[in-house]
Amino acid sequence: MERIFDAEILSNEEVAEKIYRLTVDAPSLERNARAGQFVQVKISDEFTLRRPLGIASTISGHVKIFYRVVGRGTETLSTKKTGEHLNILGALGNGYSTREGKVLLVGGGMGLAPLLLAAEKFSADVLMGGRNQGEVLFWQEEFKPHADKIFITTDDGSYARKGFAVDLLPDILAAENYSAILTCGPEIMMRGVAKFAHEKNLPCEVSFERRMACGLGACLSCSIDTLNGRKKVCKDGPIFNAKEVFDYESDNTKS
Amino acid sequence: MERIFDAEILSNEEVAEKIYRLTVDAPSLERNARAGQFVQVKISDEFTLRRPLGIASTISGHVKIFYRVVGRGTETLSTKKTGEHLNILGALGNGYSTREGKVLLVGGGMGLAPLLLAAEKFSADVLMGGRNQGEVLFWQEEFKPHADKIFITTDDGSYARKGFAVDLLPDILAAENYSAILTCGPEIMMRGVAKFAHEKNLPCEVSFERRMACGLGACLSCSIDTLNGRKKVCKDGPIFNAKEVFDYESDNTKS
Amino acid sequence: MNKNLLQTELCGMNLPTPIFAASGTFGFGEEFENFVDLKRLGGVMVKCITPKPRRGNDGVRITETPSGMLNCIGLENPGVETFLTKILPRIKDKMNVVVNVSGSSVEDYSELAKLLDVDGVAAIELNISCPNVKDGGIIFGTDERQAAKVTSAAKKFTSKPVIVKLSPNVTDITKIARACEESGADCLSLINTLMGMEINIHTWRPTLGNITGGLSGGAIKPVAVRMVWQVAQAVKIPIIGMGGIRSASDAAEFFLAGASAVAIGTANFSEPAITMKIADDLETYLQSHGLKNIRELVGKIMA
Amino acid sequence: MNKNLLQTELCGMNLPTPIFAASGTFGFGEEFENFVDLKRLGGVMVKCITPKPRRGNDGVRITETPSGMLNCIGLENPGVETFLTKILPRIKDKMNVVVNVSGSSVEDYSELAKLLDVDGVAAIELNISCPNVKDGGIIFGTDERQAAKVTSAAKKFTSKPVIVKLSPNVTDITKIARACEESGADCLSLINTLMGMEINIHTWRPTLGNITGGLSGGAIKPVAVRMVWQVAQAVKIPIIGMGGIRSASDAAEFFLAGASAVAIGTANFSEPAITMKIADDLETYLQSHGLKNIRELVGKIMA
Ligand SMILES: Cc1cc2nc3c(=O)[nH]c(=O)nc-3n(C[C@H](O)[C@H](O)[C@H](O)COP(=O)(O)OP(=O)(O)OC[C@H]3O[C@@H](n4cnc5c(N)ncnc54)[C@H](O)[C@@H]3O)c2cc1C
Ligand SMILES: Cc1cc2nc3c(=O)[nH]c(=O)nc-3n(C[C@H](O)[C@H](O)[C@H](O)COP(=O)(O)OP(=O)(O)OC[C@H]3O[C@@H](n4cnc5c(N)ncnc54)[C@H](O)[C@@H]3O)c2cc1C
Ligand SMILES: Cc1cc2nc3c(=O)[nH]c(=O)nc-3n(C[C@H](O)[C@H](O)[C@H](O)COP(=O)(O)O)c2cc1C
Ligand SMILES: Cc1cc2nc3c(=O)[nH]c(=O)nc-3n(C[C@H](O)[C@H](O)[C@H](O)COP(=O)(O)O)c2cc1C
Ligand code: FES
Ligand code: FES
Repeated sequence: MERIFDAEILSNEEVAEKIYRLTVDAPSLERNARAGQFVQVKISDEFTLRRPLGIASTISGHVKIFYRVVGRGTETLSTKKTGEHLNILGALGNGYSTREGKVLLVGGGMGLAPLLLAAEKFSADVLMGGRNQGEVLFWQEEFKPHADKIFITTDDGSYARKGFAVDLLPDILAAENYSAILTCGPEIMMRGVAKFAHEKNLPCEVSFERRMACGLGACLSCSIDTLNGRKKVCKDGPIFNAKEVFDYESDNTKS
Repeated sequence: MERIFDAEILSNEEVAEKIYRLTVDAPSLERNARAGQFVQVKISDEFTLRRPLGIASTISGHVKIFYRVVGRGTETLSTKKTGEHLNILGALGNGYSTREGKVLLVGGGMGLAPLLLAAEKFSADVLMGGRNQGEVLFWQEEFKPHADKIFITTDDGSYARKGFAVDLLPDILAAENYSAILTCGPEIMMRGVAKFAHEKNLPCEVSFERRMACGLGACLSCSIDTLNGRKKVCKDGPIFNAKEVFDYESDNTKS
Repeated sequence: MNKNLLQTELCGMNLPTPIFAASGTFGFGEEFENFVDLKRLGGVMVKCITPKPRRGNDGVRITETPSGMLNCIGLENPGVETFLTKILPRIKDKMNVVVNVSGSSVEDYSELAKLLDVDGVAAIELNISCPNVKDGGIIFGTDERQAAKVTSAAKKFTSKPVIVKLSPNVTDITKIARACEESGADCLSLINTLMGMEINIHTWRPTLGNITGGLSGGAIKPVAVRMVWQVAQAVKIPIIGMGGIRSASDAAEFFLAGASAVAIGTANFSEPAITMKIADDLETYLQSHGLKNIRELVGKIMA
Repeated sequence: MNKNLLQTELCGMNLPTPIFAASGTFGFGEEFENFVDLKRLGGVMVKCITPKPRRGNDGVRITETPSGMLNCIGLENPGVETFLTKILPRIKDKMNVVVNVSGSSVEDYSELAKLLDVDGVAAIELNISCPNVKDGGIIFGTDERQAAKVTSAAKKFTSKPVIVKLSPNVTDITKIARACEESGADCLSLINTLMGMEINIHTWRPTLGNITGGLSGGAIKPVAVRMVWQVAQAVKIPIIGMGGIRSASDAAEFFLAGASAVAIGTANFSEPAITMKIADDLETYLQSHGLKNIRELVGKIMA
């Protein structure tokens, strides 16, 4: 259930250029959070809105969040120190459906954050893409204890296979049987992943990102079109069945 | 000359209820600041305006400021920690005139701040008034090394003489010869002081307080009427000759 | 503690507190059930309802600005029919429901007033001030004759109190206010958002899908207080004040300026329980001033 | 670094940068000499000058608001005669002097225009939008016929470029803008302050001596950008954009929206050297977008 609470910051460190790992003490999230859910973080009184960030790990009640500094909010967040408190609203959203068997996680960039929690909770392989070596190395470390196989691509080829994550999909899907694909990252990537899943008749869940004000389904900042009508990313999502949001015939996002 | 600079906070501690002593490392102010001048402190980016605060001491370049927490600005200032930096604009305003001989400093409440610097710079006795024991004790300690005699009143009689500072003035002025009276505090107190000075034919300088935006004489937020026309408290003041701003005939402030 | 400090009356409605949730910021109320005792609110102004369903604006719908935000949701809603059949039955016993409505013609407003004249609706709020859709009522809100027409039209078809929500994007808000009063409005609510805009300096495009949007939040509070004060001097009907309220102190300014009740909008986003905190703190404030009821504060500015 | 990135032209004036200091926030320029290279500014709009000296409003004149401030200075100034004899000679070689003027009648504006048609005055800015004094021009700024009259009157008596400064407290700013253009205005500047108010909840009195005041600072930026964009589409004469600019990014929004130059007001108070920083950062921004001159940015919004 969604709650508002103060959580102590256990650490807040830069793990790659402009990418931070924030760890807060939030035991209630360990009990209640599902992979794919997110929290709304209050940066400070100076900001009118909270900032939505995915829950990436909840082991021992130490909740990890990974964020990229992109604007004033995340910039200010990156200056917070161990011992300070952070006001958190969560867990929000629906989360990935629980799956039997092994799932394949496909993530790009910061999209890997919610997939890390999926790796903790499900039996999973992970296919990850990043811009360069710096942006995948720390993810590899994070996923190691939780994922079976880890496949990696970098856009610039500075580490592992050069190319996009989707490029590896055919081979991976040919080699192993998965019960589903869970993906999170740029929409163009997720659409590519969903298409392969569709062809293989595999269930596929995708994670959407929209600007959010309330995070509670009240303000309609985050509405998207789906096959089942208008949906709120914050409340009905952020996880959607790929078929509900991607139109394979026209190759267009519904939203 | 007025400058903008960052100064390291050496300490920021509560010395009485809601009253803080802030010490910053600002050697340039030791060389340049006159008693009665003030600085405009930048609280944080969140605030549209700086906050004007008197310079209370400059010994060894350790500049002391005393402030009372009254609103959001001073509240936020009180949370600043040793080692952080504070952006300062100053020294601003004219300051008390330099005097030969011994002067009498008469201050009430936070008005004692600029008088402390006057005590450091001139030969002086001080007459101080405060609401209660807590609000005068720390001032007594601060003035001890710099003032000759210290006379004290408290509104509630919890320390030294019960009453207002002005009540002691006749006796003090009868007992000693001063070259001038410098006063800072509530306008009603300063008017009382100025009246006695006028009767004794003593030069008297008073310190005015008005809300300020620029602190540089540009915005006219702080204009007052004086015998010599409109004046800006931030630039032409905050120190004025009592005769310029108080009308003894009508017993009214000009402003 | 005197439990009745905040209890008040507005256009015949008995209110536990004079604190409403502003339209568009509180969904249909249920979304805040985990954080707010909905029965303690004066009422919930639900998201704007139009005659037909609307999907709202495309593209980015919100962006943060200094001490505020811009939105261009654009009146997305399921339409009055679905509201009446699916939503109202679910929420009507949980809170005082004030239905915020918007139309593209005078007839739309009378039709909506008529359809909503049903059990479970506490009052109707005519949104004649949405700056985010071309036909969203803003033309009714910026012209006193149009405002008068819409008000009369709605009044004719409903027995419910009619609240008219005024736009701040006008030269003289008191003119519109008086026109609404003369046409039978039971109450005025103000202010809706100020029209604003942001440009993305990297893409050279407007941030918002709708190009312009409505500015709300702390940034607009001084404008809102001024307008409430002006309107309070111009009309006799009660006023629900809103615009940037984030605390009981902010709310107290509106009461002093002449508002009989207040509504909280944008502040619900960062603090979902803020309405309850404002109620608590207002009680403390009233007591510290020796007041027995919030009504003793209304319009008491000494100016 | 290309030194001419920011060099531009406005109504026949050659400007080192398109960055002005806004009237009322920069005194007569001299006050900022220690922090600003005055020659690098497009110009300084000096504090408003009226026919006779004025002492301004009594009581508290400013208060801080969320991301902004209210002021009710009320046009305190020494009058045009003292300005011409004592002040102008002192400042005219130090900066481009734009004289902001305000009057209580159409004749006042023609008289001021005539008196100021002297060496050392680069341009005249007609303040028809001061919300803080009853006779401070606001009635000229909220009615297009009055705005037109004042503009023509001033134009007739001066050879200097005439800039008309518009009020944001109107229903449709483009109407006023077009009226000024048709009456011969060489340039428009916008926005002046939004009318606002604050109430002291302890004393129950308005914070400001004048009850209401003008809202400026970051809070109003979205409204200002919107109005500049609207006016830019409505007129052909150049626009000086202002309202809440605190950084080069903010300034870039105004250029993209259609302003040929910008003015910095409230931001000078917390950062006296901000105009210089904005100039530096704008140069960097232009270079990063491969632009050779600021003019290539003006009005380039893709909307
Ligand atoms: C459900 C969800 C989960 C997310 N999880 C993560 C995560 O785990 N790690 C991570 O790095 N980022 C995540 N994001 C994106 C993150 O919310 C934004 O990067 C962040 O809000 C930017 O804030 P800012 O103040 O730094 O940027 P600014 O650009 O200054 O923000 C201005 C406004 O735009 C919004 N905004 C800006 N970029 C985005 C964006 N990409 N998505 C949504 N809103 C945006 C902000 O919330 C704010 O309201 C997530 C977004 C959503 C919706
Ligand atoms: C020249 C000068 C020297 C000063 N020196 C001292 C000092 O040494 N110690 C000290 O404790 N105080 C001093 N003050 C008063 C101090 O500036 C205010 O208490 C402080 O600005 C309050 O800020 P705030 O944000 O906490 O209060 P708020 O009430 O939230 O401030 C709102 C606005 O009002 C202004 N303001 C509020 N109270 C005052 C006031 N009494 N005088 C001027 N502006 C005010 C603030 O600057 C701000 O712009 C001085 C004032 C002046 C003009
Ligand atoms: C996201 C959002 C959606 C809104 N939708 C509506 C609406 O549908 N109808 C309406 O009358 N006002 C709407 N408003 C305006 C608010 O009800 C309120 O008048 C305004 O935001 C000012 O109050 P605030 O500053 O407390 O938010 C909306 C405001 C926001 C921020
Ligand atoms: C203290 C103060 C005094 C002002 N005085 C004048 C004035 O005399 N004439 C005028 O045209 N505008 C005056 N203005 C308005 C500014 O020039 C500017 O239009 C407005 O503040 C918006 O810009 P900003 O947000 O950058 O301050 C004044 C503004 C402030 C804050
Ligand atoms: S963020 Fe408010 S409805 Fe989704
Ligand atoms: S504070 Fe600006 S003139 Fe004094």
